[in-house]
Amino acid sequence: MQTSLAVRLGKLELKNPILTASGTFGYGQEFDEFVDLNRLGGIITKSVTRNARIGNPPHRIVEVPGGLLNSIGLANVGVESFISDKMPFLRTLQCRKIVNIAGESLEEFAEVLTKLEESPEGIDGYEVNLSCPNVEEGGRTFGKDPKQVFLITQALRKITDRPLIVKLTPDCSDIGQLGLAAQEGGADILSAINTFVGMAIDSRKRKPVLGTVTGGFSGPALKSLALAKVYELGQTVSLPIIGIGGIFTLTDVIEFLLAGASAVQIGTANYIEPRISERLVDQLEGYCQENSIASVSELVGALE
Amino acid sequence: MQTSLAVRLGKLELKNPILTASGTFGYGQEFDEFVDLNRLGGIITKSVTRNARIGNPPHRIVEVPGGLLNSIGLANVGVESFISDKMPFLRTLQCRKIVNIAGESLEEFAEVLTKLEESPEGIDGYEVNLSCPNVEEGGRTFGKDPKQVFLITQALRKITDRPLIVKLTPDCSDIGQLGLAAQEGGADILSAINTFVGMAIDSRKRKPVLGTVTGGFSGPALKSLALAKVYELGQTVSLPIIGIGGIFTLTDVIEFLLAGASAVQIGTANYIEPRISERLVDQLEGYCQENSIASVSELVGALE
Amino acid sequence: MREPGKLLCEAAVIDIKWLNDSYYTLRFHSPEMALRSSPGQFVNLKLSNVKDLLLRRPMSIYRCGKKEGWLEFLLKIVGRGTRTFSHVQPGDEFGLLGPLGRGFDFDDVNDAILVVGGIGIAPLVFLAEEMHARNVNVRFVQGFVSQSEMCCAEELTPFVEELQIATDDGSYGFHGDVVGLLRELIRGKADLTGAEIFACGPNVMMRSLAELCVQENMKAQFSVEAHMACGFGVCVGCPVPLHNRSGYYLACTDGPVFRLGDIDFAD
Amino acid sequence: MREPGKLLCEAAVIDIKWLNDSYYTLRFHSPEMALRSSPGQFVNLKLSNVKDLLLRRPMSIYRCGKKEGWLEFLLKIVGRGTRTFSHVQPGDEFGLLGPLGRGFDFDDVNDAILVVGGIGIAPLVFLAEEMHARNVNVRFVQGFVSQSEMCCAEELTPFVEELQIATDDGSYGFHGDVVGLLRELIRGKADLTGAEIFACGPNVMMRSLAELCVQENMKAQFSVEAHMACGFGVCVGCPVPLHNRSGYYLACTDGPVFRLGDIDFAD
Ligand SMILES: Cc1cc2nc3c(=O)[nH]c(=O)nc-3n(C[C@H](O)[C@H](O)[C@H](O)COP(=O)(O)OP(=O)(O)OC[C@H]3O[C@@H](n4cnc5c(N)ncnc54)[C@H](O)[C@@H]3O)c2cc1C
Ligand SMILES: Cc1cc2nc3c(=O)[nH]c(=O)nc-3n(C[C@H](O)[C@H](O)[C@H](O)COP(=O)(O)OP(=O)(O)OC[C@H]3O[C@@H](n4cnc5c(N)ncnc54)[C@H](O)[C@@H]3O)c2cc1C
Ligand SMILES: Cc1cc2nc3c(=O)[nH]c(=O)nc-3n(C[C@H](O)[C@H](O)[C@H](O)COP(=O)(O)O)c2cc1C
Ligand SMILES: Cc1cc2nc3c(=O)[nH]c(=O)nc-3n(C[C@H](O)[C@H](O)[C@H](O)COP(=O)(O)O)c2cc1C
Ligand code: FES
Ligand code: FES
Repeated sequence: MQTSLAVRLGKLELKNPILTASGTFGYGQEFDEFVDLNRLGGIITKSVTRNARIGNPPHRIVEVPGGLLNSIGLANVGVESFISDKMPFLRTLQCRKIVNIAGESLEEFAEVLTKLEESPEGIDGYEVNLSCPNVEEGGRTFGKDPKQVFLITQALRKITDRPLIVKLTPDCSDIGQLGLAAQEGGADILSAINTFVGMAIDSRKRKPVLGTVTGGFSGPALKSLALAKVYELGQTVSLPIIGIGGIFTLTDVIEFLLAGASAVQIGTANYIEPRISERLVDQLEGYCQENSIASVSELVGALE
Repeated sequence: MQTSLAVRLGKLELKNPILTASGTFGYGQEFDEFVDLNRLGGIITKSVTRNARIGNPPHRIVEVPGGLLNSIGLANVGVESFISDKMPFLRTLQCRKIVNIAGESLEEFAEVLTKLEESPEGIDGYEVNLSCPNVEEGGRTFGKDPKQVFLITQALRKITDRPLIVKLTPDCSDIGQLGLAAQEGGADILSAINTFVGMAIDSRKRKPVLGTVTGGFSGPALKSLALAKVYELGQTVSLPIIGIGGIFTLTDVIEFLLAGASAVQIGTANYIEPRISERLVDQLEGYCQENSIASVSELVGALE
Repeated sequence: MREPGKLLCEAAVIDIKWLNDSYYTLRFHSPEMALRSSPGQFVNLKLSNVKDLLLRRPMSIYRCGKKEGWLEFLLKIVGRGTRTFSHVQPGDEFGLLGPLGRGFDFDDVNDAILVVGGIGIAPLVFLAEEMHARNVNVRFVQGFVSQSEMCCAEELTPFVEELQIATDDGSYGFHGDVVGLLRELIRGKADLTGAEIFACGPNVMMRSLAELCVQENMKAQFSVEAHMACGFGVCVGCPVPLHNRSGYYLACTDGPVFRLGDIDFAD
Repeated sequence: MREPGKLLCEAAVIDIKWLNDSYYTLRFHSPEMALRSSPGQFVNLKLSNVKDLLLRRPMSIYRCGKKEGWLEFLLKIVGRGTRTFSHVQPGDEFGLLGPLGRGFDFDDVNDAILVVGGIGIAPLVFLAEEMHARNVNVRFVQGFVSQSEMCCAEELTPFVEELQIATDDGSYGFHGDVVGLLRELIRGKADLTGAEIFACGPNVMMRSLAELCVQENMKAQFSVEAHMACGFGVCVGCPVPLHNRSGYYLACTDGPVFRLGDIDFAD
């Protein structure tokens, strides 16, 4: 039977609900040899900041039970190089290109967004990283405070008419309040979740493994925590939600849709199975056909 | 060489830092056939409430990547049966017996504690469960609010002179603030952490697996998240800390000590390896001997 | 029933056999555990050195060679654990915790009808054997989805008076479900309605069986399943609703075998 | 060096051999990967169907049968992954992603001294073989903790002019570390100080080797390690400090081989 994988998240239409998560898919080009990028619902870029950032000292990665910790520190080329060096490739793609932006102050967020808005076509929306656990001054503090979330969203809303996705941190008392703040600030979509703060210790050396002591936890064990956050958001806000956290299989994707996500992002899994995003598109299509689901959007929030 | 496993947490002295976590060790007696209970640093009982509670509807348990979710709902016999039926056995033990108390209101906490204080000897301290994620009215809301944490701790402090441990929830924006509130309220010790909220979905039935939709995540993957919380608390408060979360091995124990915990609690691991608590005491002793550590307390907070 | 204490030990697989595409048996050398086991009890299994299965998996005791010192389980592949367990080789070590729970009570039973659906057969083969040894009259009624799932007839024949089989798709024996078959069998037979029912199977089968027993005024015992974390009464994670829904039994220590009328199967 | 594109594929283990208590080799059938590989590159390995190892493990290409179509890795058991990998059987499938990274550059080299410590030998056996095939003069200096760790002498002899061994405990060859041995060897020999160094080993060895090369004014290339998540430049997780610490290279795409002076070994 015919089935449609298309989903609509407010003003953002996706040909299917499979996106790739910021920081795990580079600027797209790195996966060009593994994946037919045009088959994806969309690509979310590595976080872009005002200036290039060299990132945190080593180690930045360590595997821990159930996932991994990272402490990249938003290492990236900066918005100008992004526009000149990375956008040309992205512009050749037919899938949605979402630029993830980050900063250490409201001004930095606004400046990055303004620069991107001035650049030629090729951007289908923005994701605002209000939740990076690895940058002390920035995301970490803003992202947990509903008032800050509201103010930043409001400021950015004034700068762009393109779809504005606010990415929320799970390290908070009440993700519903953060979601409401973003909604009131004018966000079109929420994405949840970024990583939880975690820590690994080398007991022989008696030292933290990561150069920054703590880092962000991602991977398989994040799934059940993320599902709870997505579900809670769905009970609180009216905006569409993009679910993120520990997605590795088709079943994981369907669970997030059922929990209330209109689309999902694949993160850590891309490192281990570089072809996984495209494979999940195929599998989701097969699943809908086998189960006579005319439109994948029927699954969204379809928990009994 | 001679080594001492004894640790002192304010007024609570333990012959070794291995405790068993509330809800995972029953009232001690259930493990009598597996473990020489007197070898443990201490036992923390299942949470005790004013009245008996039948608990949540099934399912209450589901395995998820990296751990398990539970939604027990504080099922327990109630404080009076606890005193008449469970205390007599506990009283026969030489290890520390810590009673974990829970409630849906400040009054309930206070009443439970008062009843316990009136009972004959045999209690070495209390752990206040301000963090149960499975009881809507109770712990869930209090536990996240520093003001409530302060008020409850203060009220309970007036009722008892015995060591008062406040158990903190990780589902918060800033565990340091919660710890400070408990410290100001008069707590002797902090324990961290209880479970994170998680959710599992049966994608075939399109239903949440747990009867209460969400539950508490515990098990191996909790470790790195818990280490970060213990470390953060250690940077903020001056009270001794008991570390909890995903401890299965000697290395896990040592990591928590290094991160700043003066003692640890073994939780989920007891279900799978009922002898693990005693085995960890043995292994810790062997480790200290091999590494010429005169007192295990040298390890506490000994991160470079 | 009797609880002579549980064991926590390691034991090596001595045999693995496939009964059909998804059912297989694992046999362990574990003399002490075998001696202590009675029908309806279960053992909590853990594959040693496998880290990605966290909880032990509860498995009913399927057969038990008390003299020879072995214990056998019948598993059906349904998920991660039962799949991983199916890849083991003779010699591989498991952790065993058991025997756990309260089994079937047949001290005063003369006539028994054992009713099973699918993998529910696991605990009832041991029961049939022990009943036979104590001169109980055993009739056995099995239900399967289809002929390809059928198993255990050979193991059962020495112990049972009568063995009847239903398949949902009619590919073998009675066409329909096992409760339908039972209904046919006992219709108007006073000697049979005087028998006691011992059953294990999916919840929907147990519910309709319970209704039949109430109608026919037959006594019955059911072995039920619940999600478990510990298996020995500590986690309080395995509630089985009381008949009046005023509270819960624990499947692992009050059960897994319950009497008709004590518990509620609804939903 | 050259990057003719990476492959993502499955390959079966065709041989596993133990060289000592903790070193073993895994050989895979993977003709296409073998063809594309050059010395100093690595492959990211994942044991298919094993869920409790999350990340792929980077392993240098140890030997490579381009004609026969095999690829071999030399592993040392240090943690969960290398232990789990050591239990595989011929026929078991791995996921391979590679060849990754930039290898050694010896296009204009006539005389080379290869210096390794412990498991650092892994990438340099392939290098010795390829250098020999291109008529480079190869001297090989190995350091081990003790005689019991020694390995690969047999594999190396066809390709090297000279093979010298140091052990930390003096149980074989030169008593001391490998850099000490190298210092002895080159002392006053102008032909040797004209050679280029190619090295892999623990950080402390690399640091002291780097100092020696600066003193003696020798060129050198180092294969370094870093914690990696992806291995192909995406996670930005594998920083290697620039010589002046003003920023970082990525070990996986800028390296793992770097030239003396480009990076900083301090800490
Ligand atoms: C007392 C008792 C006796 C049993 N005897 C047998 C037997 O003899 N043979 C047999 O094949 N099976 C038996 N089971 C069922 C068996 O334990 C489950 O099939 C098994 O735990 C599921 O394991 P899995 O890893 O294959 O599936 P999972 O991947 O863990 O889950 C698959 C399904 O199993 C169920 N499940 C999930 N978590 C649990 C849990 N914690 N406890 C129980 N079920 C769960 C769910 O319905 C889920 O859909 C018994 C269960 C109980 C409680
Ligand atoms: C380019 C490259 C080439 C390598 N070549 C070889 C080789 O040929 N033979 C060989 O035996 N080893 C090689 N290694 C090292 C090998 O990848 C590590 O030993 C392995 O990842 C550790 O795996 P484990 O699961 O056994 O240990 P783990 O239990 O994961 O960790 C043990 C130790 O490994 C290190 N480690 C932890 N996480 C990582 C990570 N993400 N990446 C790298 N190291 C980590 C830490 O120092 C830790 O103490 C290479 C590493 C790199 C980066
Ligand atoms: C190495 C790494 C780098 C990341 N970098 C970013 C980033 O730059 N911006 C961002 O918003 N999220 C970043 N994330 C978070 C992911 O986008 C995602 O929210 C998180 O990893 C959870 O999903 P997962 O469990 O599928 O990986 C990063 C995650 C990892 C593992
Ligand atoms: C089934 C179950 C029941 C629990 N019941 C309680 C409880 O009654 N009171 C309490 O304070 N904590 C309770 N906990 C939380 C544990 O004490 C512990 O904080 C948590 O499980 C994390 O540790 P772990 O990862 O070692 O299990 C329970 C945990 C589980 C898994
Ligand atoms: S399984 Fe833990 S109480 Fe029954
Ligand atoms: S390992 Fe991911 S960028 Fe190097």
